[in-house]
Amino acid sequence: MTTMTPPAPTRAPARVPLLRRLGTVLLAHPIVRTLGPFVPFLLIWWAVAATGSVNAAFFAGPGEVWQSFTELVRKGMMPSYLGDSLERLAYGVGFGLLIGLPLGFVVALSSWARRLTWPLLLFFQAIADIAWLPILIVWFGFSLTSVTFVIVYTVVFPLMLGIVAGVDQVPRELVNAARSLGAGRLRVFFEVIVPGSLPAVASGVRTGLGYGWRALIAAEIIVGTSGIGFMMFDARRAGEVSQVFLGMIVLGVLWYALDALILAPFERATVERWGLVRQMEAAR
Amino acid sequence: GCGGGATVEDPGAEGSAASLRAGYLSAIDQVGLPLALENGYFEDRGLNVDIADPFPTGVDALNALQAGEVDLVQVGTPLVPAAQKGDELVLVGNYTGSASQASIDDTMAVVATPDAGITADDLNSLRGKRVGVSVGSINHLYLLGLLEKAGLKTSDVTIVNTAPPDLGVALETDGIDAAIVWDPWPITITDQVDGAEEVMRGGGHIPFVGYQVTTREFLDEHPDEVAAYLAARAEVDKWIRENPDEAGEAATRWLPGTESAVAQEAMQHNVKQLDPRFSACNYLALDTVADLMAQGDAAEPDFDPAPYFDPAPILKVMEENPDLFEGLPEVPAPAQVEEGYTYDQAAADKACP
Amino acid sequence: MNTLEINNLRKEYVDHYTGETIPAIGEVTFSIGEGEFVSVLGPSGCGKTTVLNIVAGFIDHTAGDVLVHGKSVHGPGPDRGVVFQSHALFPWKTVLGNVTFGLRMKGVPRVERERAAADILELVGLSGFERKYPHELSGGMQQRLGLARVLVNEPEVMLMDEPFASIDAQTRRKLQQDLTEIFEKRRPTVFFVTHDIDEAVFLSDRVVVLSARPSTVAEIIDVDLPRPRTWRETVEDPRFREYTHHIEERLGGGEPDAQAG
Amino acid sequence: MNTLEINNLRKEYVDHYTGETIPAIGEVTFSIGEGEFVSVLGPSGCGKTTVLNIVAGFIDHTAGDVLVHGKSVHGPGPDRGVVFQSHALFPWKTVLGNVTFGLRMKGVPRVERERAAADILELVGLSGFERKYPHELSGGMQQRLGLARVLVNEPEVMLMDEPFASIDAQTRRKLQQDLTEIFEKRRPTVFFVTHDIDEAVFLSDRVVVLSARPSTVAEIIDVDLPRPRTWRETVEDPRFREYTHHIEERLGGGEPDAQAG
Amino acid sequence: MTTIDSPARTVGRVRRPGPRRGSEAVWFVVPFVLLVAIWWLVVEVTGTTARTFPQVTDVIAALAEMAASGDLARHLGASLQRMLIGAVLAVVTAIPFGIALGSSPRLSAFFSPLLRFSVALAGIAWIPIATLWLGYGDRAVIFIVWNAMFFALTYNTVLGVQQIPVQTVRAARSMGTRGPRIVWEVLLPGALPSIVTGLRIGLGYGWRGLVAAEIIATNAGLGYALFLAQSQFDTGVIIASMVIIGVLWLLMDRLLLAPLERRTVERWGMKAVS
Ligand SMILES: Nc1ncnc2c1ncn2[C@@H]1O[C@H](COP(=O)(O)OP(=O)(O)OP(=O)(O)O)[C@@H](O)[C@H]1O
Ligand SMILES: Nc1ncnc2c1ncn2[C@@H]1O[C@H](COP(=O)(O)OP(=O)(O)OP(=O)(O)O)[C@@H](O)[C@H]1O
Ligand SMILES: O=C([O-])O
Ligand SMILES: [Mg+2]
Ligand SMILES: [Mg+2]
Repeated sequence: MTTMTPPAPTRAPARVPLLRRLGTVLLAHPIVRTLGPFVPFLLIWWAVAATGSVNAAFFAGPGEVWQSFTELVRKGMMPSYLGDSLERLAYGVGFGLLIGLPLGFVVALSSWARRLTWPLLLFFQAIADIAWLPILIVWFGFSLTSVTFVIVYTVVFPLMLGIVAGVDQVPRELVNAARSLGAGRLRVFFEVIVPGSLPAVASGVRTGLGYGWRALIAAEIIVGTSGIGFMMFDARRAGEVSQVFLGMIVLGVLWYALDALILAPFERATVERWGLVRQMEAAR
Repeated sequence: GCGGGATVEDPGAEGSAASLRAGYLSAIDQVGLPLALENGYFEDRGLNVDIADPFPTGVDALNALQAGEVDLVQVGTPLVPAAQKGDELVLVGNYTGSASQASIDDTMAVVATPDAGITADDLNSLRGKRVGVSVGSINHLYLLGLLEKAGLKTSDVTIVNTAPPDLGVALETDGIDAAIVWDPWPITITDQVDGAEEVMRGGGHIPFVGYQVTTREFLDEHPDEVAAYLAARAEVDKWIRENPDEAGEAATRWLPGTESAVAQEAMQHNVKQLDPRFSACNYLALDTVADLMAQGDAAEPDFDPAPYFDPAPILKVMEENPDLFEGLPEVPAPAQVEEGYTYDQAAADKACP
Repeated sequence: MNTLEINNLRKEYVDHYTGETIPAIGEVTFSIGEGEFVSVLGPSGCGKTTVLNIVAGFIDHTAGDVLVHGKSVHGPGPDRGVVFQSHALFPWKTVLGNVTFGLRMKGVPRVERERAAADILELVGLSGFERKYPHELSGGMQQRLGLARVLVNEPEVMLMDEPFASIDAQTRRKLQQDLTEIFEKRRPTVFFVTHDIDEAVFLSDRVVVLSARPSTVAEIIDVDLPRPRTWRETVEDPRFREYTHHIEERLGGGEPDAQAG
Repeated sequence: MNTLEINNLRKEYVDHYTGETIPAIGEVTFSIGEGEFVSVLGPSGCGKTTVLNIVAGFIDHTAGDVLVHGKSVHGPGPDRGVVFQSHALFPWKTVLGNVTFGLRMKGVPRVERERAAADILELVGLSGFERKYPHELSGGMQQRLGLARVLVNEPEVMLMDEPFASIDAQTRRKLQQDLTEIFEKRRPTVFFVTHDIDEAVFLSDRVVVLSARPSTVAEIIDVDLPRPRTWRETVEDPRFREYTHHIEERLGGGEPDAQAG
Repeated sequence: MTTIDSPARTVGRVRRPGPRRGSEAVWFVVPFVLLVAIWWLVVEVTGTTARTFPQVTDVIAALAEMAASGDLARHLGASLQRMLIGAVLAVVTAIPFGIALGSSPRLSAFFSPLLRFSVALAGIAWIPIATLWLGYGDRAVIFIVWNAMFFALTYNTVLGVQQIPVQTVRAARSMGTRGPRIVWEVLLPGALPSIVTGLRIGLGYGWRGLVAAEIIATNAGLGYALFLAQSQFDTGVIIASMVIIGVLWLLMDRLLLAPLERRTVERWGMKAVS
C-alpha cells in the first residue's frame, strides 16, 4: 500500500546539512528504495552458499541460480512455464474478483445474505483449497479448470471477509448524509459504501491475490504438468535445487511487480489521497 | 514439460480408430512408454499414442483414468484401494515385475548412515528406528516385508511419511534414521548425503508390482489397440534389456535432471524386472501386495485380485510375437496361464519359486 | 397542516452490552409550520441532536409521532437536508465533489451543478478550495462546506445541527445574514439547533427551549421581529434584547447535564 | 525568558499529489510569558490550529523558530497539554479511561487517579457518565471530555483549540468561569484558540489577532482587567466592552478566507 | 448489514443479551442444515458415486469410524497442537511487525519490498528450505503454518494502524505516551477492527498451510489423514476431514474472535452493528 512509501519531506530542506540531503535524495530514488532492502539478503545468501556450510545438494547460491535462469531462458522453458502460470493466474484471479467482489458486497449489505452465508463463509474459508484438489481432480481432471477453481477459492474468501469488514467500518453518518442528499440505495452503494470501504477492500484484494498466487503454486505442484510451480516440483524431484530457488525468486519478483505497478499506485491515488489511510507521523 | 504428445488440456485426436492416450510417472521403471514412442514402436504398429505429461503419483494417474483423460496408465499399489472403491480397472500387462518368480524387489534399497547401525545381516537392527517411506506405496510394503522377515511388529519402528524427493533432506537433517525407496532415489541420496550408503538392496522380500491398467470399457471397445500397445511395450522392454546403457542415457531425456550415470546404474537394476508377460505369479504378486497393504492399513483386507486381470491381450501378443520375449527366464509350467485361467492362491504359491 | 409535527416524542438509548437504558428525550412536542424557521436551544447533552436525527430519519424513537408533511418518518430522504454537527463530509470527494453531490443525485447537469456550486462556495468563503479534500481544510472550513452542501440543494426542509459552532464571529455573522436572506427569499422550513441565543433569536420565527436531559419543552418563544432582518437593524430593536434576556434566564435556570440515566 | 516564543513562524502545506504548496502561516511572531493566558483570534482557516499544532509538536514548520522554555520544539510531550478542536478522544476507552489516561501515563496510582477524575468530571458536568464510551456522548459532552482529559493533568502549558465551540451558552459561561479560577490558582501558561471575542477578552491577559490566511499578526491587545475575574463583575467593567469592540473592528476589517493559495 | 437499510427499522430490533443469543444460534445452524439438505438431495438425485462425491451418510459413517478407532483424536490432537503453536507465533510476530511498519515510514520503506516479495511464496514452495533449516519434522510444519498466516495478519495490522485518526495518536503523545505504551494504549486498540479481520483471514490460511504441510514429515494430523484418504480414494474420509477442519475453525471464530469483536470494536462504536 501506499502507505508504505515515506511521505514527501515537509521540513524545510535549508536546515539539513548538504551531505545528509544528498543521502536523502539518493535514498529516495525509487530504484534504491526498491532494490536496497534486497542487498543485505543477497549478501547473506551469497555468503552462506560460499562458505559451503550447507550441503550443496540442498542449497544453491546466487551464481548457480543465475546460471539455471539463463539456461532455462535459453531453452525456452522459462518463458513457456511463466506463460502457463500467468495464464492460470489470470483466469483464477479474474474469476475470483468477478465472484468475490459482488458477493462480498451482497453479504456485507444484505442482512439476509449475511445471516445465511456468514457461517458458511467462515466454514469454507478454513478448508484448504488444496484439500479440495483430490475431489476436484476427479471432477475436472488435470485441467485448467481444477487450477482455476483452487485459485478462485483462495481469492474469494479474504476478499469477501475484507469487504464485510470494510463496509462495517464505513461511518453510518456518511450513509445518512448521502441518503438525505437524495442518494438512493444504488447511489449510496457506489458513492459511499464503495469508496468508504475501499481501504479494506484494497487490502482484501491484495491479500487475496497474494494468496491466490500461492494457491497457483500449490496447485501446480499437485496437478502440475507445466508452470513455475511444476518447474519447482520437478526440479525437486530431480534434485535440481538451483531451479527450486529460481522458482521462488521468479514468483517473488512477479508478484512484486504486480503489486508495485498496479496495486500500490491505485491505493496511492485513492485511499491515501483521500486521507482514509495515512502514514503515521514519525515518533519523535 | 517434456512429455511428447498432447497436453492434458488437449485430449488428442480421439476420432481416429488407432489411437490411444497413455499416462506414466516420472520414474526410471516407467520410461519404457516414452522410449517406445521415441523408438517408433507404436508407429510401426499403426498405433497413434498420445502420452500425457507425467503424473506426480499413481493416485493421480488413476484419477486421470477415472476422469477419462487417459485410456491406459502404468500403476502399482494404488490400484488396490482404487479397485476396492469400485473403479472398473483391468490389468493387461506389467511394466515392472516378474512372471517367473514370486518375489522380486531389486529396484528397492535401504539407505542409511553407518551411525544408524542398520545392516542387511541383522534385520533386527531396524528396531526402534525412524524409517522414511511413502505411506501406502511399494517402499512402505517393502518395509513391512523386512519387518515380517525380522519378526518385528510395525510398532517396533516409527514410520515417517516422506515423499521420495524429501528423503535426502530428511536424512541430512536427522529427521529419519533410514530411507527405503526405489531407484534412482537410493543412488541419488547416497550422492547427496555425506556418509549415507545403501545398506540393503532387494532380497526378495516382496513382489514388486507395476501393471498396465486400463478400464473395462476401453478394453472392450479397443481390444486391438490394446494388443498393439502391449506388443510395442514388449518390444521396447526387450530393447532396454539388451541395451541398458543406451536406455539409461535415453531415459535422462524423459527424467529431467537425472544424470546419465545415475540413470544407467538404476537401469542395471531395472532390467531385472522388465517382464511384460502374465503368469500366475503376477496374480499372486498382487494378492501378496494387497495383503501387505491391508496389514499396513493402506487398503481393506481380503482383496481378490483375479477379477481385475485380463490376460487375453498379452497372451495374444506372446503367441503372435514370441521373439519379443526372448531372453526372459522361462515361466514355470504350472504358473503359465491361458484364456479362462482361474486363479488359485495355493496353486500359484506352489508354482512360483 | 404543519410541515413538521413532533408529538409526545420520547427516546431512550439502550446499551446493548449492559442492557441499561438512558432516557434522552423525556417528552417533546412542538411543530414547525411551512416556511417557518424554528430554533431549538438547550443545555449540552439534552437531546437536541437526538430530536434532529429522529426527524431526519436516522434513528428510531421510543414513543410518540414524528410527521413530516403529515407522513410518518421512515428513513432519510432528500426532502430534508441535514447539516451535521460533526460535518459528515465525504473524505473521498473534493470540496467540489461534496458540494455537488446532492445535485448529481437529482440529475442536474454538470455545467449547472458547477455554476450553483461556485455560487454557494463563494457564499461560504470557500472559493479556490474546489480541488481540496476535506482533510485539508480547517475545522471551520469543514463546517462551512457541510453547510454549503445542503444549501446548494435548496431542500424544502432543512435540519441544521449547530452549523456555525466552529466559525469565527465575523464569518458567522455574515453567514447568519446570508442564511436569513436565503430563508426570506425561498422560505424553506428550517429546524435549527444551536446554543447561541443571539443567533437563535436573530434567525428564527420561534425558539424552542428544551430542559436538561431527559428533555422536555421548557418554553416556546414567538420571535416577533420584522423581516427582512439585518443584524444592524435587528440588534437595535429593543425586543431583540428582551428576547435574548428572557431565553438566557429561562436557560440559566437549568443546570447543564450532570447526571447519567 | 518567555515560556513560549514564536519567531517569524512560517508554514506552507505541501500537496504531495499536485506538488502545490498552500501558504497557511505567512509570518507570525509573538510570545507567551510564564503563567500568562494568551488567546489567539482570527478568521476561520487563517492558521490558528496550524500554529497550535506546531507548538504542540505535531507538525513541522517551514521557517522560523518555536521555543518552549527556550528549547526548540521536537515532537509532542506531556509538558504541553492539548485540547483538540476535533476532540480526539480514544473511542476504545470509557469516559473514565479517557480522563485518567494522562495520569496513568505519569504513573499516578489508581485511587488518586479516580479521585482526580471524579472532581474534574463533576466540574465539566459529566459525573455519572464514567462508564460510557465516547460514541455514546453528545457533541458538547465529547468536547467537555476532551477538556477534562487535559485539565486533570495540570500541565504547565495548555494548548486549547476552541474548547468551548460546541457547548451551550450557559455551560460555556460556567466552564469559562471555572477555567479562569483554575488559571488564577495554578497559573499555567495558556495558548487559547477561539473565535469568541468575549471569551477571549474575559479569559486572557493578552489577545493575539491574526489576519486572514496566510496569517500575520494583525495586533496584540493587552487586556488590562483585574484578576480574579468573574463574569458578573468583568462585563460591568467598561474596559471589557472597549476591548471587545476594538477587536471586533480589527477583525471585521479582514474578510474571511476566500482565496486559495 | 444495515448500512443501507433504513436505520429506523434496524434500530428497532434491540439487541438484548438473552433471547438474542438464542436466535443467533439458530441463525448459525440454519445455513448448515440447508447446505446438508441440498448436498444429500443432489447426490441422491444425480446418483453420484462415492468415488466422485460421497453421500452425507458416507461422511457420517467415516466420522463415526474415525472417532471409534481413535484416529480422530490422534489426528485432531496433532493438528491442533501444530496449529496453536504456528498461530501463536504468527500473532506475536505479525502484529508487532505490522504495527512497526504501520507506524514507521522508515521501517516500512525498508521492509515493504521484502514483504511484497515473500507474499507470493506458498508454504509448499518453502518446504525444501524449511526442512533443510528447521529439520524434517514438526518444526517445518509449524513454519508453514506461520508462513501462511503471517502476511495476511501483517497487512491487515498495517492497514489498521494507518486508519487510526492522526489526532488520536497526537492526543496520546501529548499526554506523555511513549514507546511501547503507545502501541498498547493506542495503536493496538485503534487497529483492532482490522486486526480481527486479519486474524479471520490468516487463521483460515493457517489451516490451509497446515493441511498442505502435514503430508510431509508426519504420521498424524488432519492433513495426513487427508493424504491417506486421498491415496486410498476414500472420499468419505476426505470430506469428513474437511468438515472437521471447518467445524474447528468455526468454533475458533465463535468462541474467540466473535466475542473479542463484540467486546471491543463493537462496544467501542468503531464498527457498525447490524
Ligand atoms: N493537512 C492539510 N493539508 C493542506 N492544507 C491544510 C491542511 N491543514 C490545514 N490546511 C490549510 O491551512 C489553512 C489553515 O488551517 P487551520 O486549520 O490552521 O485554520 P484555523 O485557523 O484553525 O481555522 P478554523 O478556525 O476554521 O479552525 C487552511 O486554509 C487549510 O486549508
Ligand atoms: N448512541 C448513543 N448511545 C447512547 N446514548 C447516547 C447516544 N447518543 C446520544 N446519547 C445520549 O443522549 C443524550 C442526548 O444526546 P444529544 O446528542 O441528542 O445531545 P445534544 O442536545 O445534541 O447535545 P450537544 O449540545 O452537546 O450536541 C446524551 O446524554 C447522550 O449521552
Ligand atoms: O499458502 C500456503 O501454501 O501456505
Ligand atoms: Mg448535539
Ligand atoms: Mg482550527
